[in-house]
Amino acid sequence: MILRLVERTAVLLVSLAVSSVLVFGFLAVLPGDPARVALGVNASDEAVAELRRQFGLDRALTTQYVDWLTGLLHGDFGTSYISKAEIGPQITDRFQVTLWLVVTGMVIALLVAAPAGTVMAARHRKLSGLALSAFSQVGVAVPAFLAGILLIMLFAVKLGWLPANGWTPPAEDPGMFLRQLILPALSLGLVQGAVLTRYVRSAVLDVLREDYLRTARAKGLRPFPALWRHGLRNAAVPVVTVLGLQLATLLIGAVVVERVFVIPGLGSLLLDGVSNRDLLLVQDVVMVLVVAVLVVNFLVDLLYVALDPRLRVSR
Amino acid sequence: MKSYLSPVVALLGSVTLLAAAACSAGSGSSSGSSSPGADQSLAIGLVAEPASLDFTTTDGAAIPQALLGNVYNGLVKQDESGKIVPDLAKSWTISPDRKTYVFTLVDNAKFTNGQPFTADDAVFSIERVKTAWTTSLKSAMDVVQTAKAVSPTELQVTLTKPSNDWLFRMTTRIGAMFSKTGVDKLATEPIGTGPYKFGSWKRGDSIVLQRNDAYWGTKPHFGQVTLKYFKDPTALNNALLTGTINVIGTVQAPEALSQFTSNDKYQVIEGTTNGEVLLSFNNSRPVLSDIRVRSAIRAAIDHKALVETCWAGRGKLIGSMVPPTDPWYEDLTSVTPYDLPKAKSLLQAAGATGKTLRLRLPTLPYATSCGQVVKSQLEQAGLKVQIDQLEFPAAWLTAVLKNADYDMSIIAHVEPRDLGAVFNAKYYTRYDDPTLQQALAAADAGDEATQVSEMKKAARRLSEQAAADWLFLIPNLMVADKDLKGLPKNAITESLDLSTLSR
Amino acid sequence: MSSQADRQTSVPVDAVDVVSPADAEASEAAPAVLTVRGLTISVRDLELVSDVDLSVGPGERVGLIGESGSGKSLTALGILGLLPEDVTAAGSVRLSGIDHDLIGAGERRLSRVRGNHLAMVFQEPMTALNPTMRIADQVAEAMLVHRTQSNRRTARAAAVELLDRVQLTGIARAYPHQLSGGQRQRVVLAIALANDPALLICDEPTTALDVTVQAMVLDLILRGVTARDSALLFITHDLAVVATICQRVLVMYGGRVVESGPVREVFTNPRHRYTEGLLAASDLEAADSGPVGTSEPVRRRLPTIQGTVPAAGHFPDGCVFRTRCPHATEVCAERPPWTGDQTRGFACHHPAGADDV
Amino acid sequence: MSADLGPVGHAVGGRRRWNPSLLVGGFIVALIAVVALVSFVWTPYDATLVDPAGRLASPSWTHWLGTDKFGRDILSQLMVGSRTTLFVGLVAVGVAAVIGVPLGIFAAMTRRWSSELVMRANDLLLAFPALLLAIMFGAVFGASTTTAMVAIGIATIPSFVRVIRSGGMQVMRTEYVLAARAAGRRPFPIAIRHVLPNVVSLITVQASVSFAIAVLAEAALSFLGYGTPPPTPSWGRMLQESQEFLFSAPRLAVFPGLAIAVAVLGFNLLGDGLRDHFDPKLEDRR
Amino acid sequence: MPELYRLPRPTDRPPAVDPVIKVTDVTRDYPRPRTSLLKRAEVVHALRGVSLEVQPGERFGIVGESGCGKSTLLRIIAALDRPTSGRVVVDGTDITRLPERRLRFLRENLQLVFQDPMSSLDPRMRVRDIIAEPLVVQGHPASGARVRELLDAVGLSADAGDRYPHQFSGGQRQRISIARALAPNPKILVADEPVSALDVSVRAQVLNLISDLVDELDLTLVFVSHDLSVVKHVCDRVAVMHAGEIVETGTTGEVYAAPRHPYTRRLVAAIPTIPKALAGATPEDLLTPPKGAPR
Repeated sequence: MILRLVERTAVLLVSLAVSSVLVFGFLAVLPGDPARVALGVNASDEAVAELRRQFGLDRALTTQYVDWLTGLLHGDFGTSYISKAEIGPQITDRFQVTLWLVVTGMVIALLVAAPAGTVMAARHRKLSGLALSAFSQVGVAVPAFLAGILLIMLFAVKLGWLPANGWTPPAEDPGMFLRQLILPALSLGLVQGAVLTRYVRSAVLDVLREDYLRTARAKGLRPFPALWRHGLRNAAVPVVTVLGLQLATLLIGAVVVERVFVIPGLGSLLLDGVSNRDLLLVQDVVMVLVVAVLVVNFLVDLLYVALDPRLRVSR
Repeated sequence: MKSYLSPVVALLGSVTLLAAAACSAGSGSSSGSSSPGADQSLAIGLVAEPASLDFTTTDGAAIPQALLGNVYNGLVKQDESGKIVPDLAKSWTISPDRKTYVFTLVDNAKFTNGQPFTADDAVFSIERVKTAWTTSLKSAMDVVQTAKAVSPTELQVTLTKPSNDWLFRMTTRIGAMFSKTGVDKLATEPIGTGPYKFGSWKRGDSIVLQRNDAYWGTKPHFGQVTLKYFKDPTALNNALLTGTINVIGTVQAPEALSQFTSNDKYQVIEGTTNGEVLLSFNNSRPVLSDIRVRSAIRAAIDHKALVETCWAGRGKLIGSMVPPTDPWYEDLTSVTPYDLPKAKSLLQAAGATGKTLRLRLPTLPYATSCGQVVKSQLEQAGLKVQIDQLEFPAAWLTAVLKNADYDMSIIAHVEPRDLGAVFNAKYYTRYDDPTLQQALAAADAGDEATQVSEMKKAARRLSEQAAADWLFLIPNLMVADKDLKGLPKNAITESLDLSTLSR
Repeated sequence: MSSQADRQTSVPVDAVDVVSPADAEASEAAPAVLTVRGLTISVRDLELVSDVDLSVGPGERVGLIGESGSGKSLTALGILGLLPEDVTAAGSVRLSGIDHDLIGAGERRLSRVRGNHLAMVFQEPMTALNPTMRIADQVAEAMLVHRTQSNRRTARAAAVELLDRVQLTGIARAYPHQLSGGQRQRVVLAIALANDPALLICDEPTTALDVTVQAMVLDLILRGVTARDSALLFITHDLAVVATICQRVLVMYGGRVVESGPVREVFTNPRHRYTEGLLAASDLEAADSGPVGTSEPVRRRLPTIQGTVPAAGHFPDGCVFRTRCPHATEVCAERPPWTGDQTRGFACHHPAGADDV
Repeated sequence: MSADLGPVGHAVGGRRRWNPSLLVGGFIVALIAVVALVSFVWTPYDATLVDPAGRLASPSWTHWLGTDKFGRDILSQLMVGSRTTLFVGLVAVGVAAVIGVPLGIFAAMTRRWSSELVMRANDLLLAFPALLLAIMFGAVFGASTTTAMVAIGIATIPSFVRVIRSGGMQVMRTEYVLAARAAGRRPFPIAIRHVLPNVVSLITVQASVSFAIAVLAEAALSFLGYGTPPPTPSWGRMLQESQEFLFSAPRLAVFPGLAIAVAVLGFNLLGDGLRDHFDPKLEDRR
Repeated sequence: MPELYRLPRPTDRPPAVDPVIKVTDVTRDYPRPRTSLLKRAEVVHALRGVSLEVQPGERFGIVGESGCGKSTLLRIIAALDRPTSGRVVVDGTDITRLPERRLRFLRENLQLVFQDPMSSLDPRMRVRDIIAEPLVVQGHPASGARVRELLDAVGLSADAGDRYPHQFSGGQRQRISIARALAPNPKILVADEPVSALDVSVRAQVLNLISDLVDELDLTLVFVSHDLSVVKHVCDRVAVMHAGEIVETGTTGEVYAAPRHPYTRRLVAAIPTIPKALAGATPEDLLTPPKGAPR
């Protein structure tokens, strides 16, 4: 158990180190000079060189890398080349926003998927199961932003129940926060829920075929209690994997929904950074995303152990 | 050399200009209620968010749009008709040799850090352009030889040579007045003398401006104005429809206007801007160095159909690089009217039929739209057009603007009075024309009448030489709550003046 | 054969094992614990088990033998009402003390019977237990479901005791993966016996186990049912195991019962040609009676049944064995009638022993 | 001694039924392919021809699905757009399969650190989701359908590697591989002759599902402006361009939206159908 | 039983009584995944010093229960796994340290038949390709005639070559496996639980087939099984394995009739048979080995 933790942590650390090199290296080849973008194209070469010196872009790549990484380790994300603002607080703000959105979306997805997928599996040959199945297929096929646009048209523009877009931090105005959260979280949650439903279905189907479920039935448990008591935890293992992957993908994937709902999340920060060639900002955001994904994977890994006692001790 | 405006700025500004909502109404024309609504607030939806708040080191039109005229004042400003009118300078005189300007300053202006505004601050601000500014715009100040404070309310500026353009440039951000003691944190805490003071900035979302209760002029109606930024035009429309904002500073999806025109809760305002949408040519390319080819392209484009298709028919057709708000405006659309047979024969004569031209478009809505129409129309005349898209700003700036690696492009040049800046041999148009340069030089140095006549000459020359094709002038399209007053019809300056707005 | 005849005379160690005709009649007279009549199991239009009759008396141990595809496991699942989806059962399955037919009964009523009056041990011990639940909890659950223990604590105590009874001590808090196959099968047995069922059905409970472990599990099964006076229906393909543990045996082939009778009688004097062939093919000893160390090839040849077992549902009509039977004639295209009675009979047109007599 | 052959269809996989998912999915995918092929030789109109006079026409006999704001025929655009959709899927799946399948098989066949290394690198790649890679690639190489799809393809590699590896490991545990080794087969021929053919079904399923994901990703990227540039017709861009007409001409969004949904549905159904078709677990058991 | 045509062999078996397989003190350890940071990784001793000799033409049985190491031993003999220590000499050549490319003689002379009729044949290959595979690999001409001949030898009709494995029953598949093993004309046939997964009625057929082929082709047979009665039926000599060690070796008759090692005694006692049962043996009797010293 402890060994696994240590081993996983080691893997996490190595992965982080490698990905930091990858991210830095990739962005080092990004064409477009941030100094020139900031100054304009007709700026003199001396001015550009001076700005490059100020940004520290004239130093050797390894020095830049080491400085960047040292900064990150101390929680110092540096100062944006373009806006001259500290990057750290921006990322913290944006990350919170995205996290709210993504986590709420995933909770909705799970609330949709767990019962729907289970029913689909348990009744996979019956009409109700097939109908749900068809419904989820359609859900999977709808791009999230399209779902968002449709939700806005219906609930915001036509019915006027909820705001069409915008974001208010929860601390500022909890009521507004919730009202503004509902539609974007729904459009993420419904689409991801449809995807997740299919995984829940196949996980439950697999469990339904397991011998131990037959043992449970032979004990006298009725089908649903048998599935509930014996199937769910076992079905959770593959579902948790998918959940982790989805969570990771959504951290950046939410950018589309962020765009539709004008939410200042991490994804839009990245897009802004890219189009402004705000190299350091892009580097930081990408790194934060990668770290987040790796940490999610790490947690998922630990969750397996909680779910599956077979992983706790090696025989 | 002449101190022409940096075209880069113009280009960067093009996105933002579409967002420019208001222009100065002039100091004399105070509008709206004189009893400020203490707690009233207003939210304006705009498109491009500033990358920083410091326009002395960062390019882009979004910063002056938000701050100039609101947080910062200049000595002079432009009114809606394009006339230069007083701001922090109550009046000014020009010496007969047109080289020395003496400004009389207001005596009751104060910076938001509490310091009074004096001629020393003006000198500091003017000299700081030369020393501390890093953007290429600073060259507009090169013509200044000295600036000195004659008294706390009297400023004297001496130029190295006569220049009509200098005073005009003083209406732009170059002329913004800073406090000697308040320039440490320009990027995050701007300090000026304007009717509003900087409140807060939620990056990626909005900028909040608070009424400056110590303002020296007429105090604005709204206690707080929020500038909210929307990347997506549809989201911007939805925000107004659902009451999140009160004004759409610029309509980016003109086709969607119908939902507001048909609704009596809203007013739609349509006027003009400085934004000439150019189908620019690389005049140094073999095919395009032939005037017959350039004229053929102009003749092959049905401008009326084009603006109908790509900007919902809104936008004025202009035949040269002058918007109607400039004193030397003339309608030159008849110089090369739409004439497909003529275009074909011109291309035949030049031997250019079947040639392929690269149309490199920035990733901007109007460019994407118009590009497809241009391609289709030119191909009917016998040219082949290959479209590729370059990410705006970074990729497009490097490839097209800096390296002139293109045949044709489409971009809105939104700087005021940018004719000379855009059409010269060094710029991406690679347009080398001594005749034009002569006319421009004469216009800058002469008196007002000379300036007008020489500029007219220059504009006609450009049109006849087909140095580019002017697709249309971007309209100033705004939508606002019905009861909102003080919205400008035209948007021809860099700033979005919020002080005139009221309910 | 002669050696077997000799052994018949030896005195049985366990009196329970001796089934005289009188005993058989007696158990027939008493109301049977399980009565299956005309059980037919089919998937869509394919009949996998046809018209099976079978009954198990109180405390009786009945074996059901057959090779793969014979339908023996389906028969067990059919009795329990745990057939896979798409597989349907018809006929009648009655359990003494239950006032309704198990076939066609709803889940609610069936679940009251399962694990309570009727329990089952499956073939594959490695997968029969929930990998994420502690052993004792899985045993205790069987009692909690039927409320034979009032609360979790007493149920767990009872579970520990049950586990002791199958010689598993100190593993109550273990997870299944920590146990060997034999240990797991004993856990499954403990679950099955938790509520003292009237009938225990074992479906190939020792097939996946090593022979030494098999001996132990068989012993525990036998002790378990004897102590509770439960009836046992033991399903296997292993003739020797059936012979060791059961009193009566039914031979299945192609989804039908082809022969039934007391173990000794069927195994010493098979009537159906299939039973005969099966016994011959599995009797390695008999073929091995030559002197030790001889390398005479004949010594190693076994009597065989020709051909292969057809796929389930693809047996011929008439006599299901006729395609492999050396004695088959045209008359075998008709389904052979059942000869004999409920406890001793066969279905064959050309029974073995008929010529000998 | 003799042993005659038993009836055909004895064991698992003897005969496989066509399931409805496979039929419907296959039909949709085939339809898209046919439409794409037809569009090379015939469309009702030139899909990129701008006709200002005929803009925003409602569906009629001349324009079955109407025209867009440029007066371009929507049906023609949809037809040509199907090419983009197929191109998108083929590039993304192609990249992922060409790299992922050999890596997966390699990881399945080697047991030492090299396999471990592949899997760790694979996990690391998971940290770069498709959209992130596409944005990064778009920034470096310029936004185009190809760069976006290569990015999506690369992001899809891990799922291929994982699936193929686990399938490959199952094959490696079989006794026929042991028999082949005992006969003297070397690793590479074993990979080609035994492992690859036995994971083909997994590859097909994964490809089909990845195809659907790629189509969705292209739509999302087009929405963000990192997808297919004009004037190449693409369903994603049609949808993006239709936004300002949501109130005045919703059909402009409906048709490409439907096309995307149907295509994704088709590929997903095909994937599901193939999985059921190949999965022995779903075969009826006795 | 049809005649099986034998390929001419370059060198025939030497007349000397050198063992054809000689296993000397072979051990095989597998490292377990570490369970603790402090303790060193545990090691599973799958084989602990196994030695045995198989004489040419002999039928040698290895019997043991699951996990006793018999499959590991077999793989090591077939050079599909490497011992941790010890030596394996096959046909006079030490194979323990030979690289794969120098094992050609072993691949030609030693062939395997496996337990699982489902997994032992590649489902994507036609039967004729399966049977021809060893020939192709070893560069022999894989003629259709040879395949037909092999099919005939194992009692399958010639048209079976065109079909796929799933179209056959378990017993038939085992015949195909045997045909494949015989293809390169090996001297040694190693059978790993070849009948454990078969129905009783089919088991007899396959056992007969193996027996006949071994006699007819003059093969050395190594037969691994958990079932002592089957081994006793097929083999002359048997080694009993338990926990990675050989606990007893002897002729099958001796070991079966008079087991000496306590484990063997337990094993023999636990085997249920019909005669024992009819004689009244209960499961309890199966658990209790006869007391007293071996005769």
